[in-house]
Amino acid sequence: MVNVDALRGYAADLLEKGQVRAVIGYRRGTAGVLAQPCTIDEAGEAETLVWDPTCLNNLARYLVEDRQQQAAAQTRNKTPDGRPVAIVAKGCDSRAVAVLLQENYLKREDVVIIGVSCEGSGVIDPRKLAARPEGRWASRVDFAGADAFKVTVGGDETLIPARDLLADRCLECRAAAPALNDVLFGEVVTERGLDEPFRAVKAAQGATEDARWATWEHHFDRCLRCFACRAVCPMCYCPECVVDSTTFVNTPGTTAEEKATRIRWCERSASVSESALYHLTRAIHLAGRCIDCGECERVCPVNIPLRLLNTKLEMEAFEQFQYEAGRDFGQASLLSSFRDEDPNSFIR
Amino acid sequence: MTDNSYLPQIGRIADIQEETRGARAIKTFQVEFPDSEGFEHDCGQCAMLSIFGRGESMISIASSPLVKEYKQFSIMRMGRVTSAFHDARVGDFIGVRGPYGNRFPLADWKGRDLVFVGGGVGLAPMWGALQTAVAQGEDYGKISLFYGARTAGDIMYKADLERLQGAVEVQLSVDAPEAGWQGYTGFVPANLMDKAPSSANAIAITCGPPIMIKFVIQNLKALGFADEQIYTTIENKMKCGIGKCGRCNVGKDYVCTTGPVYSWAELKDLPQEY
Amino acid sequence: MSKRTGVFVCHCGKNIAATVDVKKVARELAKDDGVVFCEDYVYMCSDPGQGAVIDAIKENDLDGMVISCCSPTLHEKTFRDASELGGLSGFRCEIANIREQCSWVHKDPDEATDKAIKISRAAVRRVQRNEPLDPIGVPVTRRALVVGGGIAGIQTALDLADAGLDVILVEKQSTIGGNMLKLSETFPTLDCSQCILSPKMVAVSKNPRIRLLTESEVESVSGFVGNFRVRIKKKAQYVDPELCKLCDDCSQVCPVAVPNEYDEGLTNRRAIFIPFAQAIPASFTLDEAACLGLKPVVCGKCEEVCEAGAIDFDKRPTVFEEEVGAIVVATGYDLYGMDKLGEYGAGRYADVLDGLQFERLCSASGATEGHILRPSDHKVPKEIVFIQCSGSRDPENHCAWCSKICCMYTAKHATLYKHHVPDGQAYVFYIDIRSGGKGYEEFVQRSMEKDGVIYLRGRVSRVYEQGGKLRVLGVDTLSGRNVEIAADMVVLAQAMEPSKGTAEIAKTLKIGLGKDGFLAEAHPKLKPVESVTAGIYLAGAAQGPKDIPETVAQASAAASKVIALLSKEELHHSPTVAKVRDPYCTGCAMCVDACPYEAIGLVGGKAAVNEVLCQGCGSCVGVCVRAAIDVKNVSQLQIHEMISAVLAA
Amino acid sequence: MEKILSKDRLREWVDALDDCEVLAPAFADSVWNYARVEAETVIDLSHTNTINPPKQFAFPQREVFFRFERADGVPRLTPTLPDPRPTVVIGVRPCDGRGMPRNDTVFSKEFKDPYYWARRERLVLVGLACNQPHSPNCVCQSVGGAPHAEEGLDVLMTDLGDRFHVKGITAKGGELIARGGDAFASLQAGDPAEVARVHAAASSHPQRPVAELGTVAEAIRARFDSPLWEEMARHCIGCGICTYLCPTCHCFDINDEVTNPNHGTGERVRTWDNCQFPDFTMHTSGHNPRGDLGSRLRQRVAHKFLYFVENHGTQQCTGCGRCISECPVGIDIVAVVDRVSRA
Amino acid sequence: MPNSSQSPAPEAQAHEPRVVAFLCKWCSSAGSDLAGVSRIQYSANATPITIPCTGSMSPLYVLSAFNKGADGVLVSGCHPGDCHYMEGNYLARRKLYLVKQLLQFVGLEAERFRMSWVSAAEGAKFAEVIDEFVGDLRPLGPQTRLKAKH
Ligand SMILES: Cc1cc2nc3c(=O)[nH]c(=O)nc-3n(C[C@H](O)[C@H](O)[C@H](O)COP(=O)(O)OP(=O)(O)OC[C@H]3O[C@@H](n4cnc5c(N)ncnc54)[C@H](O)[C@@H]3O)c2cc1C
Ligand SMILES: Cc1cc2nc3c(=O)[nH]c(=O)nc-3n(C[C@H](O)[C@H](O)[C@H](O)COP(=O)(O)OP(=O)(O)OC[C@H]3O[C@@H](n4cnc5c(N)ncnc54)[C@H](O)[C@@H]3O)c2cc1C
Ligand code: SF4
Ligand code: SF4
Ligand code: SF4
Ligand code: SF4
Ligand code: SF4
Ligand code: SF4
Repeated sequence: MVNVDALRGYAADLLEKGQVRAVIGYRRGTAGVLAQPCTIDEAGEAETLVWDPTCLNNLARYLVEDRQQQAAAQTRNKTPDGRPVAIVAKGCDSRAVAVLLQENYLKREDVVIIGVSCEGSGVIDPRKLAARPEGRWASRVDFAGADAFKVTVGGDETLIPARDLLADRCLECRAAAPALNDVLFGEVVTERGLDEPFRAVKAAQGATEDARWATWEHHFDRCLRCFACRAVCPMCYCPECVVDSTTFVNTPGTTAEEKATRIRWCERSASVSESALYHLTRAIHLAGRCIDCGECERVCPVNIPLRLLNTKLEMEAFEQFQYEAGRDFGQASLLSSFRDEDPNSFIR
Repeated sequence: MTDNSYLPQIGRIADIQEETRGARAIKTFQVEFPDSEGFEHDCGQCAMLSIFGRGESMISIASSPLVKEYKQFSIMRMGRVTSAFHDARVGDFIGVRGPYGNRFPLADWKGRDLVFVGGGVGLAPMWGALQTAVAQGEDYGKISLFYGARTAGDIMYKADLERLQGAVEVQLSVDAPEAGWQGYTGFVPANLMDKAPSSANAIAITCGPPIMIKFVIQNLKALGFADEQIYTTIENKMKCGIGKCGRCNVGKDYVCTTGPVYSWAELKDLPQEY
Repeated sequence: MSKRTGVFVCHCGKNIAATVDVKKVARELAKDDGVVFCEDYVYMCSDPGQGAVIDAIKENDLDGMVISCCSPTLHEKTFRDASELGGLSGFRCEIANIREQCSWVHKDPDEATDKAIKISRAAVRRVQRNEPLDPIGVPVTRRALVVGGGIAGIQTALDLADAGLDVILVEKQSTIGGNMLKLSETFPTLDCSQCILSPKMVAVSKNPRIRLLTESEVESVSGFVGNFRVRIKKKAQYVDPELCKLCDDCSQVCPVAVPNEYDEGLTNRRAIFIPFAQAIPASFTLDEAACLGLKPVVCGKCEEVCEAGAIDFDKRPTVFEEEVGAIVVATGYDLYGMDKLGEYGAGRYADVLDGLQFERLCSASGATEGHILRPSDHKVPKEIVFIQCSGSRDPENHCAWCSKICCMYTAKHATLYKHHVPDGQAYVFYIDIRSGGKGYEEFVQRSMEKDGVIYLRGRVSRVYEQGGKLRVLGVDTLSGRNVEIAADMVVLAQAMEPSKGTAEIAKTLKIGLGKDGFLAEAHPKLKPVESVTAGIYLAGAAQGPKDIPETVAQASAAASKVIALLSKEELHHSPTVAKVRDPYCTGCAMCVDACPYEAIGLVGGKAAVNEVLCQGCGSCVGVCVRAAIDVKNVSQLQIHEMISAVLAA
Repeated sequence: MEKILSKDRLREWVDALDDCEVLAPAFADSVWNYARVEAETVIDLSHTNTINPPKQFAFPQREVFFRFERADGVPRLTPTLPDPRPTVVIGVRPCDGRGMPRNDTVFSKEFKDPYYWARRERLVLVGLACNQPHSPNCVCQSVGGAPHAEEGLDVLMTDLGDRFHVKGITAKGGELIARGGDAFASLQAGDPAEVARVHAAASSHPQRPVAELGTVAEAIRARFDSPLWEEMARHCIGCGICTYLCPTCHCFDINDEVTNPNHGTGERVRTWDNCQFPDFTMHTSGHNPRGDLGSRLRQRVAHKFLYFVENHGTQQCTGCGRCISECPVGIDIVAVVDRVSRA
Repeated sequence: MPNSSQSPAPEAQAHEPRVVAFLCKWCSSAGSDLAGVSRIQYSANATPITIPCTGSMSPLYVLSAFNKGADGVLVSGCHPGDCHYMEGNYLARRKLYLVKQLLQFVGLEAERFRMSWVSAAEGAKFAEVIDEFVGDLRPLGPQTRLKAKH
C-alpha cells in the first residue's frame, strides 16, 4: 500500500530542505470525485497531497509546462530557479518522463521522481463509474487491494471489482509501477493478468476494412478539434503543432515571412478529412513516443478511442522493431534509427 | 452593400506607394471600387481587407472621408495577409468590408488645438483625421504632429509631411539618426516633453506601439492634459470586425465596434488587455 | 516568394511535341497564379532557345523560371547558367521533366498533355519559393588517398604523384601488385605480366610523394569532398622492411607450412615468407595467423636467426588519422568461389583449376617454374578443357554479369598451353566469344587457327572423375552433338566478383554498391569514374570486370579527376542544405541521430547544421516531428504546394 | 398550449414532422449526444445532458461564408447562406434552452449575423425539464435558472412517468405541437398539480451555490488583478473543452480554405475558436494581451459573470456544468467564482 | 453530431486514378528517366514529385496527398543498401511501414499507399510499378475517405 502520509512527509521534506522548487502532485478536486493536479511550493501544503484511483492525470505534462515557463523567465532576463521539480509519478507518468529525458527536453537532474505504485490495479475510468447507478454521485474511490475499488456514495461504501472500473489503459498496462524513480512508494506488482497487452487494437484490427473505416469516419466526424487530446499529452510539447496551431511560435524575432509561410497541412475546419489528417499525423508523431498513459482518450469530451491509434503503432514498434517508448532514455528514437532486418516485404 | 456583413466588396488596387523598406516594410495602397459604390467612412474607422485565399486583416482607413474617389490604406508587412498585400501589384483585386469601428469625434473638437502624436505605422490610423483637420483648418486651432520612427528611412508619408509643413507643425524624431539628420533624436515621448505643447484647449491623439503610447500618455498628463483630452486607438486582434468573434474583447467592449478610438478617460477603466 | 514566373515549354523537336500538346501546356500554365510569361519553343537548349530565356527574364522582369523540357540531369545546368546570364539566380530556375517522365513514356496525347501540365505546375510552385542561394565554399586538402594497390591503385598513385600531389596508398596485403602480379603473360601481346608491373611497383616505392602503407586498411572516414579525415589501421609489422635483407634465413627455420594464397594455394609457404620475389615493400612478412604464437612467443626461431635484427615480435597494430582531399578506391576483384561450382568438379578434383591457378602454373615464378603439370600427379596434361563463363552470365544460379575478360584469358591460356605442350589438345567450351578490343579478335583467331585450339559452342553439364581422367560432358550446339571429353585438366574461367570486403569498404566510405556488388559509379555513362559521393573516385576491377588496359585507363582517369579537384583553391558545395527553424526546434536530437553525415549537432539546445558536411538528403526533415528543419529549396512548404498543385482539379 | 403526450405516442408526433430534420439525444460511444432521428431510431429521453449543447444547430462548427474563384482575373464571390430544413431538437435541457437567447443577442447586436439567423429561424427547441440534476455539477438554479425553466425553449416537456406534459411556449412551439394532432391528449384534472409537484421536487435537490450571484460581477471587478486567477488557472492545459462545450460560448475564427491553389479558388470559412487557446488574442507582432493562463481563465469567467451582465443584464452561464465535469484537470467555474467572491 | 455530410456516392465507373509518386532523386527518378530513354510505355496517371531521398519523406506528404484527393500515393527509392545517402531509405522504410500500418488500421484501402525500390537501372521496373499500381487502384475507384470535401 502506498502510505500517503509518508508521501506527504517526503514531499514536505524536499520542500523544507529546499531541494526542490516545487512538488507536482494530486489533491482533492472540488468537482466530483476526481483528484486534480496541484503544484505545491511550500512544505505546509504537502498535507493536501493525495494518491488514489482518481489520480488520472499524467503529471509529466506539467514538467513540460514548467520548462516552458523556465524558458520564458530566461527570455525575460530573469534567472530561473535552477532547483529541480519533484513529480508524483505513476508507471506511465514515469515513462513519459523517460521520453522527455530521451528527447533532451529535461535533464535527469532537473526532476525528482516520486514514484507511486498502482497497487496492482490502476486508475478508474470516470465514464465507467458514471455509467453505474449513483456512480455520478460518488464522493470517494479508494484502492482496495489489486482486485477491487472501494467506492463511497453518500455514506455508503461498496466494493466494486477493479476490472469493472479500471481505465482501459490500465487493463492493458504492462508496467504498473514507475521503473524510473528517485523514491518509490508502494509495492511493485508485476503479474497483473488483467488483460493482454494490445487487446483492444487487436480486436479493432479484426474488423473488415470497410467496417474499420466506417468506425473511424464516425469518430473523425465527431471530433470537435478542441485539441484537448494534444493539450494533455506530455509528448505533444512542440512549440507549434505542425497540424494545427492553437499554440504557435510568434517571438519578436519571428519574421513576417515565417508567419506568412506556415504550412496549412490541414484546415481548422472540423471535418472528417481535416480531423483525420490531424489524428493520423499525431499518431505518427507519437510512434515510439507514446507511453500509453491514455490521457488523450480520457480527456476527449466525445470519447473518441484515440488510444487505439497510438497503441496500434506502439504495438507495431514493439513487435516489428522491439521498441518500447520510455523504457530506456538512452536509446535512439524509434524513427531516427533502423535495423537492416526491418520489414521490407511490404515494399515492391 | 448587402446586409451580409461577411461578404466583401471587390476593390481594385489603383496605386501602391512604398513608404518604408526592411523586414517590416510599409506600403500605402489606394483602393477603388470599380463595380460597387464603395462606402462612406469616418476618421478613425477601419476596414477588413482581404486577399482571397490568404485571409483578412483589419486595416485603418488612412484617407480622409473627404476623399471620395478611393480609400487609402497603409499596411505594414507582418504576416500572412499583409505579406500578400506587399506582394500585390497595381490592378490586383482585393476584398474590402467595412467601415468598422467608432470614429475620432472631430466635430466635437472644433475650435481646439490638435496634437497628434504617432510612432511608426501608428501614423496611419490618425492620418485621415489629420488630413481632415488640415482641410478644415479654419475650424481648428493649431495643429501639430509629433512623429517618430526608428530611422529616417522608416518615416512614412514623407512627401505628404513635407507638403503639410506650415499647415501643421511637424516635429519629427528618430531613435537612431544618420548623418545629416536635422530633426530631433530620441523617442517620441521625449520629443513631446521637449517641445511641451500647451494642453490648454487642446486635444491629443496618439497612436503607435503600445509601449510608446504608455509613455506618451504619461507625458501628456504631465503636460496637463486631462484624461478626456487624450485619445488613442487600440488594435487588438480582430477577425470578424462586427463584435462577435471575441478576439478583440476587452472587458465588456468588443473593440471592433466600441473602439478602436478611446479617450483615455474611457480606456483607463477598461482592463489592460490590449 | 517569386511572383513573376516565366515558363518555357520545349518541343524538343518532335520528342515532346509529338505527344504533348505543348501549346496547350503553355496556354494552361499562363493562367496559373504568379505566371506572367509563358511560351513554347522548339529547342530550348539551342543557342536561340537559351537566348530566349535570357531575353524573357530581362524583358518581363521575371523572378522565377521554369523550363518544361527533358530530365534535369541533362540541362538543368544549361538553363541555370542561362538564367544567371539573364540576371536571375540559377536557383530560381527549375526544370519540369516532360520528356523522359512524360512524352517518351505515354502515347495518348490528352493524358500526356495533362500530365505535362501537372509536372510543369509543380515546378512553378516549387520555383516560386526557391531561395537564390550561393554555393558554399570549402578549402581543400591537397593530398589523396588511394585504397588498393593493384595495378589500378599503382597507376593512380603514380599519376597523382607525378602531378605533384602527396598520395597515401593503402594496401591490405603485404605487397602491392594485386592480381596482376599473379599473371604469367598478358593478352593480347603475351608480354610478361611481372616484367611490366615490377617497374611500376618499384616506382611506387621510390617515389617520395607516395606513402605506401601495406597490411593496412581504412577503418573509418568522416568529412567530405576536399576534407576527408581517414582512420587507417596498420597491422603489426613484425618484420621491418628497411632492415630485411631478403636473405631467407627466417623462412628456412620456420616450422609452419600453410597454403600460399599468393600462389593460389598451389604451393605451401611458411609463416614467415615473401609473397613474391618482386614484392614491394621488398621484405619478408610474418603471418600472425599462421605463426605458432606471438603472444606469448611460442617458437621464436625466425627472430633468433635473423642477423639483420629485422624481426620484432613486440610490434603492435597502429591506428592513425590522415587528412586527404580526395579518395580513389581500387580494391579490385576476386574470382568467384570454386566451391560454388560443384557441377564442374571445382573444389572436388585437384585438377580442376581456376584461371588464376592456371596463371600460376604458367608463370615462371610459380610452383612449377612455368611447367604446366597436373597438381594431382605432376604429369603433363595431354588433354585440357577450358570452360568459359563459369559462374558468369547465369543469373539463376550464379552471377548475372559477363566477366568480360574470360574469353580473352581463356584464349591466352589455351595458347600458352599449346606453347608449353605442343602435342596436347585444348578444348574450349564457350557461349559466345566476346573479344572486343584492339588486337583481341585476332588473338582469339590465332589461338584457334595457329594453335589448333578446338572451340566448342555450348555449355558443360557435368565434370566427373573416372579412371584417372576428368570426364567433361557437354554439348556442341553448333553441330547439335553431345560431347564427352576425357581430360587431364579442366580450367574454369571463373567469374570475376568484387573483392572480399568491397561491401564493407563501400559502407565505410559511404559510397554505393551496384546490384552486382561492384562499386557504383555516379552515372553509367557520364560519370564512370566518380562514385556517388563527391570526392571519392573508382578505378579498376572494383567498379566492374575489366582487363589491364581498361583498368589502367580508368586509373589514370580517376587520377586526372582528383588532380582537377585538388587543383582548386576552394571547392563549391551545393547550398541546398538543411536549415533549422530555431524557434520550432526543441533539441530532441532525432535529426542528429538520423543524419548519415553527422552534419547536425546540438548547439545551445537547438539543432545546428554544419553546412559543409550536409549533403541535403533530408533524413533530418523526415524524422523531425516539429518540422523544425528543412532542406533549402525542397522545403516542406514547397512539397506541400507541389502536392496541392498536382492534385488540384 | 398545454397537452399530454403518452410516451408511446412520441414517435407519432416525430413522424408527423416529416419535413423537418429531427434530432434527439442518443447514447453512443459512452456519451449522450444529439443524433438525427431516423425511421428506425428508438427515441430515448432518459438522457443526462448531451455532451454538445444545441448551439451547434444555429452556429455550426464550420460555416462557409462564400466561395471565391477567379474569372478573367477578377475575383467572383458566391455567398453560401444556408437554407436548412426546419430543424427540431428534442430533449433540450432547460439550461441549454436558456443558452440560446444569449447567443441570439450576440449574433444580433449592431450587426445581424445572416448565417446564424438563417439557421436559427428554422430551429425549434423542444425542451425536457430535468426531474433531478444529472450530476453534482448542475447549477442551473444557482445561476437563476431552474430544472424546468422555459426561457429559450419553444416547447417544454415534463416527464410524468408514462407520459409527457407538453407545453407550447412560443408560437413556433405551439405550431409544432399542433402538428402532432391526435398524438396529443388534453390535460386531465390532476395533471397541472402533478406537473407542479414534479417541478417542485426537481427544484428541491440541493445544488452547489454560486456564491452570492448578485455580487459576483462586483467581486470579479474588484479582484480583477488578483493573483488568484493565475493560481486557479495553474493547471489549465488550454484545451478549450470548457468553451467548446459551453452552450453560450460563441467565439470563432475566419479562414480562407484554398481548394485550387493554381487558380485561386476556395472558400471563406468560419470555425469555432475559443478564448482558452493561447494564441486567441495574440497580435501579429507576438504581443498577447491575454498571454497567461490566469488572464484567460479570468476572461472566460468574467465574460460569463461580469461583461455579459454589464452588456445584457444577465449572466451568460446557464449552469449546465459541462465545463466543470469535462475539464481534464478539474478546474471548476463554481469554485472559481466562489473563491473570487470570498477573497 | 455529424460535422459534415457522408461521402458522396461513387462517381461513374471510368475513374482514372490520380497518383502522386514521390521519387528519390538518385534512384527512382533516374530509373524513370531510364524508362523514358528506353521508351517504355506506362500509364500516365502518376505525377512525379522528386525529393532528395526517401529518407526526407515526411508522413505528412502522404497524408496531405490523400487529403488533396490523390487516389494513390507511391514512394519510391533506392534499394536497401544502395541509398545515395547511405541510410535514408532505411529510415524511410521504418517510418513508412508505420504510416502504411496506420492507414490500414483506420481503413484506408491499404492498396492506395505503396512503396517500391527502383534503382537507376530499373527503367522497366519503374514502368511496371506504375502500371501495376494504377491497375490495382482502378477497381478501387476514387479515394473519398481522406479527401477534403469542400
Ligand atoms: C483596428 C485595427 C487597425 C489596424 N490598422 C492597421 C493599419 O492601418 N496598418 C497596418 O499595417 N496594420 C494595421 N493593423 C494591424 C493588422 O491588422 C495586422 O498587422 C494584420 O492583421 C496582420 O495580419 P497578417 O495576416 O499579415 O498576419 P498573420 O499571419 O495573421 O500574423 C500572425 C498572427 O495571426 C494569427 N494567426 C496566424 N495563424 C493563425 C492560425 N492558424 N490560427 C489562429 N491564428 C493565427 C496570430 O494571432 C498571429 O499572431 C490594425 C489592426 C487593428 C485591429
Ligand atoms: C585468370 C586471369 C587472367 C587475366 N589475364 C589478363 C591479361 O592477360 N591481360 C589483361 O589485360 N588482364 C588480364 N586479367 C585481368 C586483370 O587481372 C585485371 O584487369 C587487373 O588485375 C585489375 O586490377 P585492379 O588493380 O583493379 O585489381 P586487383 O589486381 O584485384 O587489385 C586490387 C588490390 O586492392 C587490394 N585491396 C582489396 N581490398 C582492399 C582494401 N579494403 N584495403 C586495401 N587494399 C585492398 C588487394 O589486396 C589488391 O592488391 C586477367 C584476370 C584473370 C582472372
Ligand atoms: S479531444 Fe476529442 S474532440 Fe477534442 S480534438 Fe481530440 S479527439 Fe477531437
Ligand atoms: S501532433 Fe505532432 S507536431 Fe503536433 S504537437 Fe503533437 S508531436 Fe507536435
Ligand atoms: S498520445 Fe495519449 S496515451 Fe500517448 S502519451 Fe500522449 S496522452 Fe498519453
Ligand atoms: S528533430 Fe527537429 S526538433 Fe528535434 S533537434 Fe532536430 S530539428 Fe530540432
Ligand atoms: S539534409 Fe539533414 S540529414 Fe541530410 S546531410 Fe543534411 S543535415 Fe544531415
Ligand atoms: S476545460 Fe479546463 S483545462 Fe481545458 S481550457 Fe477549460 S479550464 Fe482549461
